[in-house]
This record gives sequence, C-alpha cells and structure tokens, in this order.
Amino acid sequence: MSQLLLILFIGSFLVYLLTRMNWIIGVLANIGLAIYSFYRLFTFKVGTSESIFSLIVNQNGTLVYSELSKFFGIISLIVAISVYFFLINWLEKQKNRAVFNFFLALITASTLGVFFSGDLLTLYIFWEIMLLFSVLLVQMGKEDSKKAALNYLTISLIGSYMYLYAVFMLWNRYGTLVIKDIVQKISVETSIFKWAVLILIAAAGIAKSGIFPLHTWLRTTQGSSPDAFSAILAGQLEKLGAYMLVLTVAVFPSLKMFPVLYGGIPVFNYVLIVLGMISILIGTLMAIKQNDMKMLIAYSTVSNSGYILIGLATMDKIGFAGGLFHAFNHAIASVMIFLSFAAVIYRTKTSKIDEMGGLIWKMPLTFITYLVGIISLAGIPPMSGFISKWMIFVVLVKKGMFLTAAAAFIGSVGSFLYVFRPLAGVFLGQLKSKHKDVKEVPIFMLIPMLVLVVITVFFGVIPGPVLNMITAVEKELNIQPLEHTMTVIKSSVGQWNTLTVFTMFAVGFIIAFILYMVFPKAKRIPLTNQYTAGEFLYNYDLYHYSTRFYAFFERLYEKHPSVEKLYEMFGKFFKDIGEFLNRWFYSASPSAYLLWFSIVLLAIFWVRW
Amino acid sequence: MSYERTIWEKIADNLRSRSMWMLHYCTGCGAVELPPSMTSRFDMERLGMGPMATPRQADIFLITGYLSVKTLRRVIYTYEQMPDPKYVVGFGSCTINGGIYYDSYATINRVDYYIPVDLYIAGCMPRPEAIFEAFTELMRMIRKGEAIGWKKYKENYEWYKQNQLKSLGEVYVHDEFHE
Amino acid sequence: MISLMIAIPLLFAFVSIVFKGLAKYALPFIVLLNILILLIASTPVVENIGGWKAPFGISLVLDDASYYVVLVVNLIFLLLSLIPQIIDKGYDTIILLLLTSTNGLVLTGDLFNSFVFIEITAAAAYILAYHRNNPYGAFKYLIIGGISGSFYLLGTIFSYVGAGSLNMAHISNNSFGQLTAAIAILFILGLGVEAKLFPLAGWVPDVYASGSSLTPTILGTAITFAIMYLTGRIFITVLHGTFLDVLYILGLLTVIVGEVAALRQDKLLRALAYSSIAQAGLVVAAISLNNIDSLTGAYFHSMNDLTAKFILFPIATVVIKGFEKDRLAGFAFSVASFSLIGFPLFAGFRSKLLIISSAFSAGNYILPAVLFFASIVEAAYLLKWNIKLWFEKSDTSNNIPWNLKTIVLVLSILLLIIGIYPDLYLDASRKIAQSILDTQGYINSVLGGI
Amino acid sequence: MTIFKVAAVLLTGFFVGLTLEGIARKIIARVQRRYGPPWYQNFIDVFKALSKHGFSHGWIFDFGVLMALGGVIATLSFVPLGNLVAFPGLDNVFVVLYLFAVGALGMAMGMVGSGNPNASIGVARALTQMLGYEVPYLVSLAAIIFYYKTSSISNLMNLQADSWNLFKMPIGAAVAFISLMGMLGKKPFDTPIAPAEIASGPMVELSSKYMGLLMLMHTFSIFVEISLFVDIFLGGGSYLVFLLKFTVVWIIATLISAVLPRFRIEQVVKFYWRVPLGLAFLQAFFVLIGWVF
Amino acid sequence: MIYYISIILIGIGVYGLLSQKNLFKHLISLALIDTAINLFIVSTGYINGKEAPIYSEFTPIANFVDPLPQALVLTAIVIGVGVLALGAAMLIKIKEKYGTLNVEEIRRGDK
Repeated sequence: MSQLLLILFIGSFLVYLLTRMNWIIGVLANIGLAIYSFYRLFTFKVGTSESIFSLIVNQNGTLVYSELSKFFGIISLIVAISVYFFLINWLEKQKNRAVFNFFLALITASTLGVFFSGDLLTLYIFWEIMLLFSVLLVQMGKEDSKKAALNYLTISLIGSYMYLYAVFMLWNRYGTLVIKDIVQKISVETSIFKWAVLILIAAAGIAKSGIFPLHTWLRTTQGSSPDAFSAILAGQLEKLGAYMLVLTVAVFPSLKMFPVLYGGIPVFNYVLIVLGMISILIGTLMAIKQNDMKMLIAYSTVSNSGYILIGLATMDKIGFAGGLFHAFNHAIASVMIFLSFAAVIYRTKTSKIDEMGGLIWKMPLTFITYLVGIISLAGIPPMSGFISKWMIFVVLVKKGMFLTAAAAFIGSVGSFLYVFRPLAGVFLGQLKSKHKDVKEVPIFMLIPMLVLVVITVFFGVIPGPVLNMITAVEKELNIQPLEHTMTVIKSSVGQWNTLTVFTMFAVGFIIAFILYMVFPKAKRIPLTNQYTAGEFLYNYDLYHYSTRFYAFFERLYEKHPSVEKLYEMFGKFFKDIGEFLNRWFYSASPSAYLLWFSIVLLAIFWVRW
Repeated sequence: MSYERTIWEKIADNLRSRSMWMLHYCTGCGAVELPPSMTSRFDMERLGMGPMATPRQADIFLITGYLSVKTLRRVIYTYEQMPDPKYVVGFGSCTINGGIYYDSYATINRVDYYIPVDLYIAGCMPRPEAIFEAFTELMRMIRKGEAIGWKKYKENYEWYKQNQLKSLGEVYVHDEFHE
Repeated sequence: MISLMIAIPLLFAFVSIVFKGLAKYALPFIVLLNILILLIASTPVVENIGGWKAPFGISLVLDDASYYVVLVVNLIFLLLSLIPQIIDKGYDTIILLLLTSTNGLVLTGDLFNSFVFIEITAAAAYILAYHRNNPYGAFKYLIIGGISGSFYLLGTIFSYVGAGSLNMAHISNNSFGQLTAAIAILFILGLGVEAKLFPLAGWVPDVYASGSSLTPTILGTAITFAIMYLTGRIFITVLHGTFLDVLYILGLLTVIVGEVAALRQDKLLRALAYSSIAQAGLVVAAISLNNIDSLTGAYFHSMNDLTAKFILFPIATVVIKGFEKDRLAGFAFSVASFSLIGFPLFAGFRSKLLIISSAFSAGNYILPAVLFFASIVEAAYLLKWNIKLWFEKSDTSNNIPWNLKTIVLVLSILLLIIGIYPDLYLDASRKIAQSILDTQGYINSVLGGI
Repeated sequence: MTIFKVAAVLLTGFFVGLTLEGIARKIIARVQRRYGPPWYQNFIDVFKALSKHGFSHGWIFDFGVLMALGGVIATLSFVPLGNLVAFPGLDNVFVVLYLFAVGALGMAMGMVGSGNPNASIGVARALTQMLGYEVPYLVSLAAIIFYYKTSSISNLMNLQADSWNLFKMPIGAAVAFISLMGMLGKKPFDTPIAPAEIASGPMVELSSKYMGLLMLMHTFSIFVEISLFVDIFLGGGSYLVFLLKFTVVWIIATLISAVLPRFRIEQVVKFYWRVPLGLAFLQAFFVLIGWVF
Repeated sequence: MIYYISIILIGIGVYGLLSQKNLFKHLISLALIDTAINLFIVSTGYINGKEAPIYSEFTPIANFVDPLPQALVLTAIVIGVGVLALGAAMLIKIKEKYGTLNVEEIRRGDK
C-alpha cells in the first residue's frame, strides 16, 4: 500500500508536468493512475499492514488494508475515474489546468491514504493534505468561491483539530495510536474520557460529511467550486466523512463502550442520530428553497449524510448495511447529478435554475443522467438509492424509533420536491431564447455520465455485489452480516426482491406502451403551442414556471432560525473583538501602553504576592 | 352530410356522443343560462357532459355570445388548440347574425365564416330546454357522423383562413398590444 | 575568540559612521566571519572579558544553546545582507549595531551586560522602527521600550541585591530568598515588551506595518528568536522556572488576542504583525511548560516561524499587484503561510505536533485547545490573503529583485524539507532546549566548578 | 400462475376502479340532488379520450405518461387484493409506497415537460401535498409494522384475523384515512388539480390518449391507495369481502369530499403536520407502551 | 530615605506618562523614571556610614560602600541619555510630520 501511495504521490507530480506540456496527456495520465490504483485495490490482501514513517517518538505510522478501506476506496476511485474522464473535455475551459489536475491527483492519493491508515495520526496527515488541496481547488471556481473556500477551510479545520485533540488525548492515555490497540483499550474504559474522545473524533466526520452543526460550508462551497470538482467534493471527499463516522460508531465498538438504550442502540449513537435527524430536516427544507441548482444539491447532501449517519449509528445489521450502501449510492448519484450540472453550466454558463429551461431538447443525454441520478438520490425503486433507504426505514421502524423515522420520511418525500425543482426548471419547460444554439456536451463528458447511469441501474436491479462487500465489512466489524441473495434483501420484518420490482416495472411500462401504440397517433406540436387561456404570447421565456417554485411552501418557514447566521454572528463577534483589541491595546497612545503595563504589574502582584 | 366511417370510428363516435366535454367561450350574456342546465334542475352530467378547463381536453367548443374582432382571434386560436374531432356550438343569436350588436363596427356577425359551426342554438338567450334540445341533436349528429365541422375546417382551410384574414386584417406589429 | 563576534561588528559600525558606504560591503563578510568563528568553535566556550574570573567579570558563554541561537541569528543576517535592496541607505550601520547587540544578547553570561545589549538592540530597533517615516509608532515603541528597559534594569539590580552577583551562572547557583518573586515580575515586564506579550506589546503592529520590509523582517525573525532564547535562559536556567505560570497565562492570552486581532485587519502587513505576536505568545507558552519536549517544540516552532516570516514580510511589502506575474514569489508566500498554519507536509506542522504532544504529556489540556483555535483563525486570515493576492489581476510584475526571489524560494523549499525531514531544525532546537534545561551544566561550565 | 394473478389484479383494478369512480360521480350527483351519470360513464370517458387525435409536446411528454402508467401498474401488481396476492412475501409496504412514487414522478415529469406553467404549478402543489400527507401516513404505518414485526402487506392482513386494526389502533386508522383523502386528491385536498384556479393543473396540456392513459393511471392509483388502507386497517379478507370493504371505504371518502370546500396548499401542509402527524405520534406512543385494543 | 525619593520620582514619571497628552512631557516623564531608577540603584549600594570606594592606603577596604552599582549606574545613564536623545530627535520628526505633539491630534491625523 505504501508503494501504491508513493506511486500516486509521485505520479501526481508527473501529472502536473505532463499537464503543463499537454493537458490532455495530463488528464489521461491521471485516469491511468486512478485505474491502476483501482486495479491494485483488488490485488491487495485484506488484513495486511505496513509501517511507514514516524512522527512521534516510538510511534511508527501504519497502513492497514481492511474490507472497510476496500469498500470506501472503490467508491472514491469510481468517482475519481468518472470525473477524470469528464475532464478530458471539461478542462478545456478551466484556467490553471496543470494545477487543477495536480491537486486532483493529490486529493485522490491522500483520500486513499486516509482509507489505508492504520493509526490515527497517519489518518490525520492524509486528511489534512486532502483538506489543503481541496481548499485550493475550491477557490479556483466562481467569484464567490474565494469566500466559500475560507468557510470550508474554517469549518473543516474545526472538525479536524477536534479530531487531533482526541488523537493526542488517546496517545497520552494509552501511548499508542494504532487503531486496533486503541479499540481494545478503550472498550474497557469506564470514565467520561471515552465520551470526550469519541465526540471529538466524530466531529471530523461531522464536519466533512456536513452533519448539522457543521454543515454550513456545504452550500457556498459546493455552490461555487469548479463544477467538476463539486462532483469530487460530493462523491469522494464527503465520503471521507462517512468513513470517519464508521470509524466512530463501529470501529470503536460503541456497542461495548456505552450502555445500550431503547432499541438496542448505544447512548452515544443516540447523540449522533439526533444530529442526523436535524441534518435531514435542515437539508431537506433548505434544499427546497434554493434557486442555485448546485446549492440545492449541496443541501441535499446534508440531508443524505444524515441518512448515512442514522443508518450507521443504529449499529444494526440492516441499518449499518443501509448506511454503507447509502454512502455508495449517494456518492454515485451525486456525482451523476453534479456532472450533469457541470455539463449544463459548460454550455449555458449559469447555475441559476430560473435562468434556464427546456434544456432537455438540447441535451437529452445529460437530462437522462440527471434523471437517473435524482431517482437514485430521492430513493425511488428501480435505482439503487431506494435499496439503502429501504434498509434505513426498516431498521428505524423495527426499532420503533418513530421520531427519527418521521424525519427520515420527511427527508425522503422532501427529496422528491427538491430534486424536481432543477428537473422542472432547468431541463423541462420552455427553452429560453438565448439557449437556442446550445448543443449536447462532447462525447468524453457523456461517456462517464452514461456509464454511471448503467452502474446505478445495474446495482438497483442486482445489488448483490455491493451487498457482498458490505457484509464483508460488517463481518470485519463484528456486526451480524446482512442476509441477502443477489437480488433479495431480507430483514426480520420482511423482504423484497429488486429484480421482481424491476420486472414488474418493465411489464407495466410495456403495457402502457402497447396502449400508447394502439390508439391514434398524436401530432407533435412545438412547446410554444400552449394553452394560454386564449391569450397571445410572444416571449415564451416568461412562460416557464421556475422562479420560487415552491413559494407557497417556503412561506411556511420563512422566518426560520439559521445556523449560518449564527456562525456569521460569531465571525463578526470575533472581528469586533479584534477591532476592540486593535483600538485599545495596539493602536493606543503611549499612556495606554503604560496603563496596561501597570495593570499587568498590579495583577501579578495581586495574584501572586 | 355524412362520410364513410370504419367500424372503429363508428364505435368511437358512439362513445364521443355519450361523453361530451365542453369548453365555454363566455364573452356575452348567454352563459347565464348554462349554470341552470348544469345544476340539479336539469343536470347536464347525466348525459355525460361536463365543463372542462382547457381546450386540450374538450370536445365541444361553446361560443356563448357575440364575437368582436379582438375576441375572434382568440376563438380561432383556441379552436385550433382543440384535438380532433371537435365540435362547435354557436350559442344564442349573436353567433348567428350579431344579435343586437349587429351594426357595430367591431362585431363579427357570422361565426361560421371563420370556424365551422356544427350547430346553432337560436334565442336571446336560449333557455335550458333549448340547450338540451340542441345537445341531444348534436349527440345524434355525432352518432350518425354528421357533425363534421372539424373535417370541413381541414378541407376548406384556405377559405377559412382567407375569411379570417379579411376580417382581422394583416398584423404588422407582433406584441401583446396588437394582433 | 567569541568576543570577536561582538567586537568586529561594533568596530565596523563605528568605522562606517566615518566611511559611509563601508558597512554595506562589510556586512556579509562580517557575518561570514562570525559563522566561521562559530564553525571552528567547540562548545562550551567561556570567555572572560578582561581576564576577570567568572563570577567577578563579564563572561561570554557559548554553550549548545547560545551556539545554535547565534548561528541562526547570524544566518538570518547573512540572508539579509544578501538582499541589500531592502536595506535603505544609512541603515547598514544600524544593522551592524543590531548584529553586535543581538550576538551580545545571546552570548553574554552577565545580567547587566544583557541589559546593555537589550538596550542597544532596542535603540537600534527604535531607529529601524522609525524607518520609512513612522516617527509616532517608533516613539511609542521608544517610550514603552524605555520603561521596560528600566524594569529589566531594576530586575538586574534586584538579583544583584538578592544573589550578590550579576553573573547568570552564579545567580543561578545562589538563591534569592524573598526577592525571587520581585525579580521574576520585573523580568517578565522587562522581557514581555520585547517578547511581544499581551498586553505589554502594543507597539508591534504600528512598527511592523510601517511599510518598510527591513523592520519587520529583522525584528520579527532574529531579534524575536534571540529574545525567546533569553526568556528561556533567564526564567529556566537562572530563575529555575519561577513564575512560569504567569508567563504561560500571558502567552496563551497573547496567542488568542493576536489571532483574533489579526482576523480583523485589512492590511496584510498588520495582519502578519499580529500573526507574529500570536506565534511569539505560543512560543512563550510552550517554553513555560518547562520540559524538554515543549522547549524543543518551542524553539523548533520559533525557527519555523522565523523562516516563514522571513518569506512573508519581505514579499508582503514588495508585492502590491498580486502574484499573477510572480508565481515563484507567490509559491514561496503560500508555502510559508501553510507552514504557519501548520498543514502536514510543511514545517509548522511538525513543531505544532511536538508542542501539542509535549503539552499533553505534561497533562496540559488548555494549550493544545488554544493552539488549535489559533490555527483555525490563522488559517482563515492567511488563506484569505493568499487567495486575494493570487487573484489580483495585473499585467505587470512587482519587480521583485532576483536575489530576494531566490532566497524566499530556497527558504520555502527548506520549509517543505523540514516538514518531511525535520532533523535539521529539530536537532538544533533539541540542543537548545537541553542546554537551557541543564542548569547545573551551565553553572559548571561557566564557574568552572567553584 | 403469477402471470395470471397479476393479470387478475390488473383487471380488477381496471374494472372495479372505473366502475367505482362512476358510482362516485353518481353519489356526488345525488348529494347535490342531481340525477348523475350512469355507472359506466367513466369507461366511456376513458375510451373516448383514447380515441381522439391529440397533440404531443415531444418525447418527454410521452415518456412521462408511459412511466406514470407503467409505474402504477407495477405498484398495483404488488398490492394484495384480499387473498389474491401476486407476489406473496415480496409485497413490502415501503416498496409499494415508493414504487408508487415512480408513477407520480413520471406524471410530474411528463406534465411539466409540456411546458405549461399551470402544469408546473399543479405539480409543485401535488408534491407539496405529498409532503403533507405521506409523513403522518408513514408514521402510522410504522407503528403498525413495529407492532406486528412485519412489513409485508399480506402478512399484516393475515395477522388481523381476530380484530381489525381499525379497532386495535383507531387513531392510526383515522390518521391513515385522513392521509388517504389527500392521496386520493379528493376535496378538501384537491388543490393540485383546482380546475378553476390553474386550469386543472398538471393535466392542462393533456389531450386525447394522454388524457385517457392518465385517467387510467389515476384509477389505478386510487385502487392502490384504497387497497392499501383496506388491507392494512380493515383486515383484507377474501377477494369478494375485500371488494366490499373497498367499496365502503370509497363511498365514505366520496361522501366526505362531496360536502367540503378546498384547502389552500399551505393550509393542507399545515393541517397534516399539526393534526394527523400529532395523532400518528400519539398512536405510535400507544403502540410503544402496549395500549392496543 | 533615598528609596522613597526614587519611588516618588517613579510615581511622578508614571503619572506624567498616564495623564499628559503632550509627547514631550512623555519623554520627560521617561527621563524621570530613568533617573529615579538610577537613584534607586545607587541607593542599593549605599551602606550607612561607609565611605566612597576610592582605594588608597588610608582607607580600610571594609569601610567602602559597594562600588558596583555606581559603575552600573554610569552605564545606565549613558544608555538613558542615548535613548532620550533618540526620542527627542523623533519628536522633531513627529512635529514635522503632524505639526503637533498632542497625542489626540496625532491619532486623528493618522486616520
């Protein structure tokens, strides 16, 4: 593994040089690296460990290859490969191509590094490398992205420094950083120490995957980062957060460490579940309001991370599998969605929903990608997204967690609402006159999108391969494995067959198609031939309903409290303090200097003498 | 005035006569008499008839009242949006000869110069009894294949268009204030 | 031999008053000579000025700690002498004077002597602060510096009264009795102003952000490092760790205040000045933990900080039009900022890691928390400045002199190397830390077993 | 065998659904003191619509309609009609409910694809209304699934042989019934259609066979929705008993809708999230502490 | 006795620095503090009834006051004078630049 990482890190420099020479070769080299590491993932033997450099005395960094790292590695490489393919055409319009490619390669390398890490500090290092370069990539986007990058950096750093704090607490107490040893020691820990440690470690995952108190960066960051990178951000980087959450709830055996409460769930996990619930609600309700399509999907990420967290935190064989599977599905679906958005923005140069419309007539394949993506994201049957949502629903209902279930239901039905908004606003409806000459995107942008469509449909019909990987992970983490066959998913409260559902859907579709063909053919009329209550319209741009699509629903929660505003308040508070300090301590007159001087003198005297 | 129909078309016409969905074009005062014919006293629904919201769904185009140059344009527009087969019923005297507004510069005196009218209901206004009489007649015509205004419109499209243009005049400026 | 390191620059400083322009050419050679002396010297060397034996006369001490500190200080002056463009006309003499006093500050083993050198350093610093027509800031610095100098002098006198000697080793060997507290307080106040501790060091932003690149570059690197050494020497070697808790609290306050104030600044130099304050506070707080790892971390961090600041300050003053045409300078600037924030792969990460781990092993849970808070804030504003400068649109370059460009590039690569292979800095700082903690060894080597 | 069962289910859906819709029109007419159309009126309407020569707004319009009908047919095939179960064991509640959404999504997509803003508004309203009624409905279903430890509809049906859930969990049944009214799109929850406001909403551009197919889809979805209610709350029963119960539920729903005016859309959501959702939680709480009759 | 004088002088100096708005007065206050501290240093070496430490055959060595503080004071005075001169020079420049020595007016001018 260290060899692979070394190859990737050195290879990324090579990618940089190649891209400087000829950017297409650079992108191809990047794809080559990703495909090579994808191949290598299958050649590694699970359970091998290697030791690498040392940072603290007596503590070598270790790399461990586990089923978990394999699972997440595969997700992130699928995402990476498809996005890199997309870049073959997309990168043409981006400035600083060499740096862009270089950073992408570094991010993939460090992401794999995180998954391979066998000890907490190595994990932190790869984590921070990934963070740094992703921040640098984020700020290469639109004008707002500069501010967004700061936002992203600050919140991610809050998470990762909390994590590092926990790492040192563990190191100080146990003298080791290897996850395996710590797990053994912490599972017999009795004091409040384990609470502190686990909450701090979870903070990193919470910040990265966008769970409630630390979700605010997602909107601006996803909204304004370079379009292709948004896909990486959603599909690859946020799954690091999911990995960290798995680490928190499952690798650290929360079942053994904490007393078990209602529903057989450890008390610590309840804290996470509550956070997940809040994220689902916030993500759903805020996504419904967004007018920028990327920001909309960013909030949907908040909501879906909530699902992943809830699924994982139940620590049940179905729920845990559902969480992992949802991580997989969400990665693929959000990459599809963001790639289709990138394709749209590539042609139309805007991401505002109400500035577009009717693009389905110009970009049908992009539309299909988006459609399949949202069907999977919203969890509607023939696609894979429903399978994981089903698992999570089942476990919530089985354990009788009705409030959480209600949140999950709201999130799930709400997702129909928000995914429909770009569908209606961007792809359907009247074509804007300024987009008359828009063409479908070039072939290399289409290939990865359509391949992802096939993947999503395939795993929606035959989820067996992914479920096999998930059960392997569950076995490794001492959770009872999920019962399933290639197409049947079983739980203690019932089962269902993905293939039957798909077949019946196909049958229904064929019946409808036969009916459609039997009856008289309809005449194709242009979109401008509309029912207008007898009125004549000349500007059909205005005859497209996309501004404030759910205005009547948004009205219900117009005056909602906002964490984002709270954080802004904090920021302003710090700045005010800074202003205060600057005025009263640093820009003051000599008299004031002396005043503070004497105050310190007196204070020390008063306290210490 | 009937034409050759296949057996399927005969069945379809039978069905059409039992399920007539109307679109009202209510410019004049004639629509006053429609509510009584729909509500409990006369109950139009027992014949399978009912009002529809858009021309796409409607079978019968009910023009209730006089047409001016401005409204004729809309009537033609709406008529062309209706799916075939479609039937037009002129409701009240105004559609036949302009009614009491016959001498106005802006009134369209005969609707069937511009769109084919299958049936007129005379009267100012026609009472519900008259309306029902007319609709049962229309049902009979449809069943027999005699209500062929929509075919005539297709066949004589040039003539209708010419009449329409003559009355409406050439349109020079295309925006929402003209035409 | 080592007294030459003080004498020669002083001599040339005086000579250059007469022969104007001499200093400019002399500076690199003098510094090189100093480094040569250091290279051939083997520690510990104790030189008694005028032949008076240790407790009675003034002695210059070159043990492991002062060896490396002097080496670092002279290397900084060497780098500075390689960029003569930023040294304005007439300031060469001041630089020579500063070199004299800084060397003396570090090498001296006598408290009153160190007061003299501090005052000379301060006087030179006042003149530097005045650089680029900033008289009011310089005057403020002068007033508060003068007062602090007086307190330092008082502290010296009290230790003379208490321990009956001015020799650090001798004082360290004796005890003061009741006077300890008074002495410690006086030294805190005396050194706090120069060590940029909150709320004593109000002068820093006004002086650093005067628009001159020379002032912050030299004050924020060499002088700060020397003062940090002196702080460790006095409070740990001489005073045996008395009153470190006060230093600790002041250090933590400084970190928080410095970073929060930096967040607000809309001038880059001012922000960097506050960052300098915060880093100094961090170093002082880490020193005050008083164990080998934390001291190592502190000096390691101080070295990383000065390396980064030597990149940041000159570029910050030179660059007005952004990095669009000066990508190499931009690269160096970014590397230095990331090192300051403490991202892995960069030097700052290693030192912060060391400070944190030592704090944790000392059972201190507050310092790491403050450090993390500081890093977050620092990341926020440094990245903001990076982005701003990288995206500044311009058609022309900033005319950065080639030698400055080369030096900052070399330093930034050094930061990267240290981030991966930290032994170069780590060994030096460990030696400094060991030697500062080794009180008995210091006493033995100076007093020769009296 | 399965094929015949599926065919039987679909045909039942078609005939019974359309007949009952006709009967509902008759009932409403009688409530309004009219004579009303004949019971087979809806067959005539559907086939008349199918026979016409309409307009299409492009492939997404056609595809949406096909997806809507196909999705609903697929859903219907999973719903047990009394003892007529096409896929025993695989008829999971959540699968049925979410498969149902395929149809809704298809319809929404096709209708918005027509490019008429009235359709978009109607779809937006329909989705919002869905957000309103699904949540209390799903929570009350969750309570039942938790109680019986199975989420298979036929199992749930068989498990209430002694006493119906209507009596065991009356609050849940009431919640489900109120949600059912919303699902059916009956007054007072017919905001998405609202012919006088937004020209029949999603259906504004539907002509001829599209109209006919969507009427079929509507019929099937009504059949699915009421069947679910009958299976889960009224204990299903044999095929004929099931149809009887179905008719009763349908008539009650029709009667209620015949005398009520229409909600505004935000009133719908507010209402559903205040009253039925609260009641659903109450029911869930009762189930948790074992207060089941 | 001399202790008290020096403490009073320091007090006056500190008061001057704290209360005065004129920068020149600040400088004078600084000088006052300097002087006071020098006075204090000298006083620490003074032993009541002893003589000045001028070595000759007539005076017994044990009868001297401590000479070291006086030596130190000489150095300190020199340094103090240097700093004061520097400060005075800066004041001239301040006057040139801002046209005033009043702290508040200077701060207003800075903005």
